[in-house]
Amino acid sequence: MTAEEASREDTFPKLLARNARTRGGRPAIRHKDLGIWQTWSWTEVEAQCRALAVFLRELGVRPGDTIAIVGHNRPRLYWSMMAAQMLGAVPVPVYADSVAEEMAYLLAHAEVKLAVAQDQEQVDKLITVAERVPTLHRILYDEERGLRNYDHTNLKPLDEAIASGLDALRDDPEAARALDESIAAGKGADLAIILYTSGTTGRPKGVMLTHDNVLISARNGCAFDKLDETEEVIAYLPIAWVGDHIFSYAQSIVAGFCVNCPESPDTVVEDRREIGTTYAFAPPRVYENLLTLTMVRMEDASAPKRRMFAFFLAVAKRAGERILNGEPTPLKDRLLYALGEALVYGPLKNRFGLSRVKVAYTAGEAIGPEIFRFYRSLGINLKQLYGQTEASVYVTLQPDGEIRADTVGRPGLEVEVKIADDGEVLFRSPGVFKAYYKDPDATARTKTPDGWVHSGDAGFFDRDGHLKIIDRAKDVGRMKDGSLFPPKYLENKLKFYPNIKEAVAFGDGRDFCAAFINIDLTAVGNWAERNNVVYASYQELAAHPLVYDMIAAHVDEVNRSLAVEPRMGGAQIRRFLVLPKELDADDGELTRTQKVRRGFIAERYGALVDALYSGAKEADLRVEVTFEDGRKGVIAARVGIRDCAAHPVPGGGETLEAAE
Amino acid sequence: MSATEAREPPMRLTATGWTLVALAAAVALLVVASLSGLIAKGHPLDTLFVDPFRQMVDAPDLLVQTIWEGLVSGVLYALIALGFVLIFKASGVFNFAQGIMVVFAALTLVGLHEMGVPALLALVLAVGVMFVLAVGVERFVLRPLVNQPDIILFMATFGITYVLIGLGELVFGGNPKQMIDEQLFLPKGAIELKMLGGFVSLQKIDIAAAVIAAAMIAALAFFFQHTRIGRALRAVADSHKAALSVGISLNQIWVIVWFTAGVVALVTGIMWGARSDVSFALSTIALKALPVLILGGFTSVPGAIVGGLIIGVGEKIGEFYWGPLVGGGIESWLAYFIALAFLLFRPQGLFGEKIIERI
Amino acid sequence: MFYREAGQYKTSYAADMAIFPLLQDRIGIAVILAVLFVGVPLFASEFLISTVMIPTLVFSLAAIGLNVLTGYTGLISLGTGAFMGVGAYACYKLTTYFPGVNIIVWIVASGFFSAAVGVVFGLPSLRIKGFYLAVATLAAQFFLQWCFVRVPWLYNYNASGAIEVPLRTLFGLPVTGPNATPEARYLVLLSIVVGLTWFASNLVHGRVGRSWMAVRDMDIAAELMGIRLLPTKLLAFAVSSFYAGVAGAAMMFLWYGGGEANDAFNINQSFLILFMVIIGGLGSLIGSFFGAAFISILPTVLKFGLPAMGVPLGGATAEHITYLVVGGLIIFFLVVEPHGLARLWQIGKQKLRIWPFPY
Amino acid sequence: MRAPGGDTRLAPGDVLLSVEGVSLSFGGVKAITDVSFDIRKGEIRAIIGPNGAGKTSMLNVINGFYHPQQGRITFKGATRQKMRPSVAAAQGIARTFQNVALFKGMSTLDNIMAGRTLKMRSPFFWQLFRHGPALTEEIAHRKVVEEIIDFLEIQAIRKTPVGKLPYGLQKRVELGRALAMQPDLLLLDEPMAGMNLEEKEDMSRFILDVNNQYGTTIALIEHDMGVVMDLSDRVVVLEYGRKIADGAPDEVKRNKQVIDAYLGVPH
Repeated sequence: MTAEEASREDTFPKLLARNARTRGGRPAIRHKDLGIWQTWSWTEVEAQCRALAVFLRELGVRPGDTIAIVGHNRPRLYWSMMAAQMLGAVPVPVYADSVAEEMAYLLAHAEVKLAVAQDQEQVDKLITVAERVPTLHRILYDEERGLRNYDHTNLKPLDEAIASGLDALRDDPEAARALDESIAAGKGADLAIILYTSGTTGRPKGVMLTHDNVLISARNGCAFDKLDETEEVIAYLPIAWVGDHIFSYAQSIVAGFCVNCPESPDTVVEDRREIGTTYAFAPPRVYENLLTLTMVRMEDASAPKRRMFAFFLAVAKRAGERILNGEPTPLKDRLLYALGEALVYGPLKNRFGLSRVKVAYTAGEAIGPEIFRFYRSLGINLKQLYGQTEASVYVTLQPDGEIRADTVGRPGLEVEVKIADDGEVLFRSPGVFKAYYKDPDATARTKTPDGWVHSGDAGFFDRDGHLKIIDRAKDVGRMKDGSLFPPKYLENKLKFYPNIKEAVAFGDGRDFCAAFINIDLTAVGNWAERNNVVYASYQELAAHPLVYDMIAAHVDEVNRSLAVEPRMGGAQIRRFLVLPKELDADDGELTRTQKVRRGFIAERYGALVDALYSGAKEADLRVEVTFEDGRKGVIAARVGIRDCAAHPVPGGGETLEAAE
Repeated sequence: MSATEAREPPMRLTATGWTLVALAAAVALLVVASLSGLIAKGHPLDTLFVDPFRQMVDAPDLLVQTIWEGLVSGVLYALIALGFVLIFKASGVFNFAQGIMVVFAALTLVGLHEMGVPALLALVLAVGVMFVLAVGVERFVLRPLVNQPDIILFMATFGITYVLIGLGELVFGGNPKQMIDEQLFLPKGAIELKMLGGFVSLQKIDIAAAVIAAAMIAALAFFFQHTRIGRALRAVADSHKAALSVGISLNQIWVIVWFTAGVVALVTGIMWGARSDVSFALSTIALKALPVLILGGFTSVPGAIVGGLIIGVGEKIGEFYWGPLVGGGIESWLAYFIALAFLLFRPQGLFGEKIIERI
Repeated sequence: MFYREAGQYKTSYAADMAIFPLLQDRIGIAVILAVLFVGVPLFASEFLISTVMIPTLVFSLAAIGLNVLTGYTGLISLGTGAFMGVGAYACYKLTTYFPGVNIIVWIVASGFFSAAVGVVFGLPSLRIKGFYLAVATLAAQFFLQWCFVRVPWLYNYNASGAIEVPLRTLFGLPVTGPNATPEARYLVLLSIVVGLTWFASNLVHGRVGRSWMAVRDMDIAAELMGIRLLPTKLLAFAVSSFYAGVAGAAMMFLWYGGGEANDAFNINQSFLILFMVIIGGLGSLIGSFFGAAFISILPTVLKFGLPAMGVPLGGATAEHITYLVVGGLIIFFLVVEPHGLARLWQIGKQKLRIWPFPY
Repeated sequence: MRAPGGDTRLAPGDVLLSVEGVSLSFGGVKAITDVSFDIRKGEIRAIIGPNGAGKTSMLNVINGFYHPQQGRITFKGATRQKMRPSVAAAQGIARTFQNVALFKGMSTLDNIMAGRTLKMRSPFFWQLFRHGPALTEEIAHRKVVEEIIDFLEIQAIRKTPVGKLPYGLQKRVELGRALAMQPDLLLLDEPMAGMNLEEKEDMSRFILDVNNQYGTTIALIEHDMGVVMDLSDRVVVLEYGRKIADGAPDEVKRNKQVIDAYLGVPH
């Protein structure tokens, strides 16, 4: 990227214009709608966005105004973001599944003037929270279904809006000129978007990102993986999440590649297969589920097929990664691998819809080494990155050929990273956010005057300068004996086992570590079938002694691995129990991005925690739950507790010191 | 059977009525025309529509003779149709093999006798073979194919046909055989009746056939009305559950039904074999039973009998009086056209019960 | 296993509704066509071509025809053989009267004649259903068969009563008559079959096919949705008979090269075709080909198989055993896979698509 | 998908269909005896009554499947004593069935496409080639059908053979097939029979949406009184083939005869 290019197209509207000029005919965005992939070229997209912008302008949207965007990934919602940016206004994407309460707070805090909603569901939510958001006076919607009979004084379908915008552009050259001016007026330093982070604690904070922030990070990201206009990505992650904003919006516009919106959330896998994405992103959870599903299915395959499958997976484990990394590999393995590609890997990738993947990323949480290696050994270039909303995603990522399961790679282009004395990771980059919206204190706490940002994560650089994250800095506690207690680290180690869906570790200020376990119904249920364990409900299955035995085995392995790791030996899990219910975002036990809210859980299940440390063999639990249809109910259960042996710790810890 | 049927009685009646009226009118017209000499002798219309009737009037003895012939072959048709109806009622199977079973049964009987088995013992053995056949069919065809679409079962009976032909010829040889009538004490020769200024000759065997057929039908009727199994069979025709409640397994019922049909086939085979000779050429004639079925309805025993007689008489008369006009041999299809004609007015057959279509 | 669906997305309904939406399938078809059009004529022996390929193609055509009627519209017909005959004779007459016109034109055109006849015999389907209709179609079978024998005009008063296929050429090459090479006849036939198959698949995938299947699956619902039953059924009869007719003509002119038509188009032929359709799979075009191939290869297999089993070739016993085996196979197939070979094919394909997963 | 253009002369509230003194019997057995009522354009009209009250027979009479011995039926101003079902369909009467009557051998898509048959005109010749008019027509109607699929939220089962679908979804597909005819009058025969609570709620929502999105007039038979009371504008009650009450839901609910005849009888 040359300097003057940057200065010429320093905002997304300008980049869009460039795309329309230079690659106007190429597909910009597709949407599986009415059974086929409706496609819009860059020229068409620009026309649509301009029209919408003109309409918004007539509505009185002015530079600096905030516009809420609520719904799943839909072309028109992305266009609304662009239209807003064309006017110098600031889009504020909102999680489609956020409940009215969260939405009310967020919209009020962001003082949105206008909201763009996907469908009736979102419109209804907006209407219910409307009186708590004094500034909100207009709602536009994408899908008309069911809204026909609503009072349309403050309500308008997007297609009408765009249509009237098009008319305006056609009839009134003034409108076009005004729009061009406001686009030209945009500068890189202008605010591009406000993304609210679903903080694990407290109210969400609005991260303000400028065009420069997003644009430069996006451009660096593309440069890092040599992404070009031929890529295909599938946009299925929440639009309010920085990942989606970079991968499905910013980078698409920067590199000029095509974004594909799935037909509905439950057809994503199918749609991904149809499109065959070349540039993929997914949180570890997605890859885990995919792998679990694969293994579960193969369990039911015929014996010879199972053996064949296992054999070639072994080959892949042996040779796959070496071949992918271009390391020398014995000819025999290469041949076997080629055969495996035809018989297993190829078809698998096809089923996953990852056949054409050039690079796939996982981030947000640590991914299980086995899972990670599995995908790489199939020849899928899966990599990890470490990022944050505050950094416009990129902090560190793994360069091709330097892939490790347990690290998150080197600092990205133009990114500086350093480790504070307390182990916290700090970074500085062009992508670093401007400030938290209307929250100077928080900003001050997070961002130093000279631009360093406290990531809030604890970690260290290993010998080859790869960053390794162990946990949230504030969560890394100390036990009575003073040894480190990194709960997330433990939980991830546990979650690497397909049978374990979630884990919550305790131990801060205690004598020893203990954990809640959440079994994975798919995996364990299937295991139960094969070992003809009969159960009537999740609760019954979770309480089954055989299940406990199985989990105990997993925990023991974790302990063994902990024993040999630097400064982790003390954190071995001595007691655990299996929760009778699945941790659920609707009960506030998980965040919207499916991270466990440890503190909340600790008090919600206080009785169990006490039991863990009182040495009791079992404990009673009564807890209220929310069912999918919103009804409330109560789960009552007697939960058993197991003890686990600790493994001897060889005197260690050199690695860590060596790195610092 | 058909929706139209159920929901517009008025229309059907009018339609039928009108057609009949039209026919009557046409006939009357022709008669009048010909008598009044409007249509000369030899005029196509005359030869086609008037002359045959004139012949009937002129030579009533021939007419009676023809009708008798018709009745006799009608009885045989009826017997085949009967076996078919039994099976269709109880197992819903369109048993294409019924015709072949007739030949196969006869062939077994004669064949065994040729091998030196005394006639009566051969008869018993033949019955036994039909039982084995019934069991085999139930075990290897019906049981595996239970709950399959009708057409599949139909094709299966087509398969059975092939097997029986192959088996029969393999064991007893393919060449035509003489029925062992006197060994079975079946009468020979004919009775000459002098009537209507002519002679009508009745083959004794034919009379016997009629009598035996009547006897067998009576026996069957008794079997169905007054025996537990018979009632079970009737029940199964209505609903399989009902049958089970009587305490007989479906499989047993199938065996019994196919066995009964087999016995009927044997008797038919004997009668028929006594009139012509025993070979698989008969099987094509056995197809004549099918129009009888449309006429009588697949599920009605009386229908099969009456239908058989109508078809028998109808085609004999047709062949005798009209056949020559078109070069003869019309027996091969006339039966079907007679049946079709009836069908257009009663889609469910003469005795088939009317079904009200529900949705 | 070979399927790589990732990246095969449809951006238009035309693409989404294509008969072969998957690239791999299109490749497969292309290969098959290449083999049939180039590979077979170049490398296959005359024996293979004339005893396997040509019969298979002819039967496929007839089977497709019957499948339209029975598989797609749910109307059982036992008259296919006769409709084939109509085609054969029509073609014979046409080429006798207009020797100048290319024979291929007449082979195809003769389909229209049998279509017309088919419609006439389809009329009863308004009032009668199921096996009643099946038996009704026997009327067509026997009546037409009778005509083939009794109307000498049809076979140009040949003493033999047979069709004598004249020499006809295409681009100077003889394609019919004694000195037409198997290759030539095969290629002509193949082109006709490919063309007609394409038409058939277009029909069944469009409005017409949907109304046929609607009538088949739930005629009342279909009627209440405005699908008029009689026209729909008659169209099915017409199309079906058209294919049968062309098949018949092709059979006479490109395969038999003349002969005693009456045998070729008798009731057994009708049953044989019905059997192909069922073995192949009701309501599946590809199934029609499987069924046809199976039936035309079977005799050859037995011809070489039986001696292997120690049965003297040609002897009567061989013929009887053939009957036995065929009958047995019919039943066996129905028991193993009532939905026919097409279903097996479908399952296999699905397995390949989801490979390595079992489901 | 636009509202059916079928009949512009009638304004909402006008009588769309009226049944006058209709009696129907099958060989002596009386199914319906002298029943009269009317259906107004744009309303949801419920027909309720104990089992065997002749509700389904009534629908069958309305769409010409049964032909009453006495009585007249006036639809969109045209009076007729009896007509063929296909004609009724052509005039804009669509219908779903008590026990789903889908085309089992066909996919969801094809089932709904079949609902468009009446509106498809392209000549047979082009059907042979699946090009030109045939293809354009096919595509045009596919669009309409996709709108319906979208409307009923059955995208995921678009290409599944309906035989494989759970009962609730089958009912939905059947509704879709009826909608594809863009009828002026939609007859629903127990649309929620055998559904669980959730499915019933969905179905009710769809029925209401159909009614106010496309302004389709709906006559429905339903046993679940709750549903009937929520959905319908007016209710007619049959018992043993006779009409015993007719009016707004709550007045019908209060009607003594009805309470004895229907609500009294447990189902």
